[in-house]
Amino acid sequence: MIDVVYFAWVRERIGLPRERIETEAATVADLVEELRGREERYAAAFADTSALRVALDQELSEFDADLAGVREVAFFPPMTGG
Amino acid sequence: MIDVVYFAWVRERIGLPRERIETEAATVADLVEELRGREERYAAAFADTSALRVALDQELSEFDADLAGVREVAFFPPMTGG
Amino acid sequence: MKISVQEGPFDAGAELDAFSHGRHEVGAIVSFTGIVRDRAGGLVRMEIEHYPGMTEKAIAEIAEQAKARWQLADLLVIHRHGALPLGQPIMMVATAAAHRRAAFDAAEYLMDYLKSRAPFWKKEVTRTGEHWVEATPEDEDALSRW
Amino acid sequence: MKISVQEGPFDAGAELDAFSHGRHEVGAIVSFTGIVRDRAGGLVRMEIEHYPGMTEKAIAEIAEQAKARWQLADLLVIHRHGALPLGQPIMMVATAAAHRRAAFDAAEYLMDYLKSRAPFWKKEVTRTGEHWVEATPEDEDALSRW
Repeated sequence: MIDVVYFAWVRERIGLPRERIETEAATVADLVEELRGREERYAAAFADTSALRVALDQELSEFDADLAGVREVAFFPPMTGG
Repeated sequence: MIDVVYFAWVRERIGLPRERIETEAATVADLVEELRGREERYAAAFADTSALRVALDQELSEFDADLAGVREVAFFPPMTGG
Repeated sequence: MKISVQEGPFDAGAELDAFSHGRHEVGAIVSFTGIVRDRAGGLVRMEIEHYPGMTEKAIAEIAEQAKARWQLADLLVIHRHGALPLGQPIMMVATAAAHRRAAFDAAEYLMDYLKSRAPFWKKEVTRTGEHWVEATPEDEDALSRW
Repeated sequence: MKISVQEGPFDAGAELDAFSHGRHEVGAIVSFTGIVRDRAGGLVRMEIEHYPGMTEKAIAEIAEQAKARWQLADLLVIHRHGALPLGQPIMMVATAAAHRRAAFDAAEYLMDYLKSRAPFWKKEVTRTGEHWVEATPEDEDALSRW
């Protein structure tokens, strides 16, 4: 079980801010592949991962990173603070 | 007749902030030469003009500048504002 | 070191005064205030979303790096989230250092990193619609200075 | 554009608030405050001499150049003279621009030029004596950036 959270237009496209997912995915990329296969709104949100950023347990990470031991995965567009 | 004003340690060495001088000096350098010849305190203040700056009618200038038409000459060390 | 991620407004002048008060060891204080601006025309408000938990951690990390690198006597970061009307302060940083160059550089560093590495997202709501502000290549390029 | 050469104190926070108030056209405001610092130890006060008349003209010229070069919406320069105790603000600049880079660069430019081209001289009065602060080669080198 892993918590997956979404922000900004990723959240809007998928239609929810957070969900708990039962997954066997080994890496972030595997998880993205799995989510893409679920429904059209996921496919739309994850169409181009180069436009996305990922954080694992609230630390910026990469799409090829391992999910072992991770409790929270976050997907969002590049930040625009400041 | 020309007004000559002094600031910071130039003022302190010469011992006065401002004086009116009757001079035939054509350039700032000529004026400095004339002042140096007056008294020891002027010689001390103008010993090294590379350590000094000059302004003519309140605009930064150079020691080889012409004094024609100038009403006020100011001598001071490099600025240290800010 | 004060770091605040908050929904409510703040008073930049009062923050600057509190930050500067009683400093005998520093010669230079720099502040930056970011304000909601009408970039395209017709802006009604700005909405700022963030990632509670990660935001505070990311800012603390950026702040610690700036503090160590420029030997800052102190620094301040305030960043708002939620709905902000035109002309309102979005965020503020302040730095205190012995010399002006360190204070300026550290403040610019904080801004560059907050912009691209702290999890905030801005949405502009205009009279004709709404859209997410996009990060620009310049935002990312700014980091290469450091 | 506010330029003030004054003997009395000023409140940097109140100045920043007044400067920032009601701005809808700018996204970025940068301020710098210079504070009397005890560099060597034993400082009693700082005395700042200036050249009345030339000071105002020199600052106005520097300010106009910064305003034009970075298309500033506004700027502020306050510089004190006379005797200033430890910890007191000596001077302040503020800049308002559409983007943060312009606001930062213009503020640094103002500081670099005020330091070496506006006719102010600082004397440090310490418990053991007094001496004029000397300009450093770095002060002059700073101008070559622009």
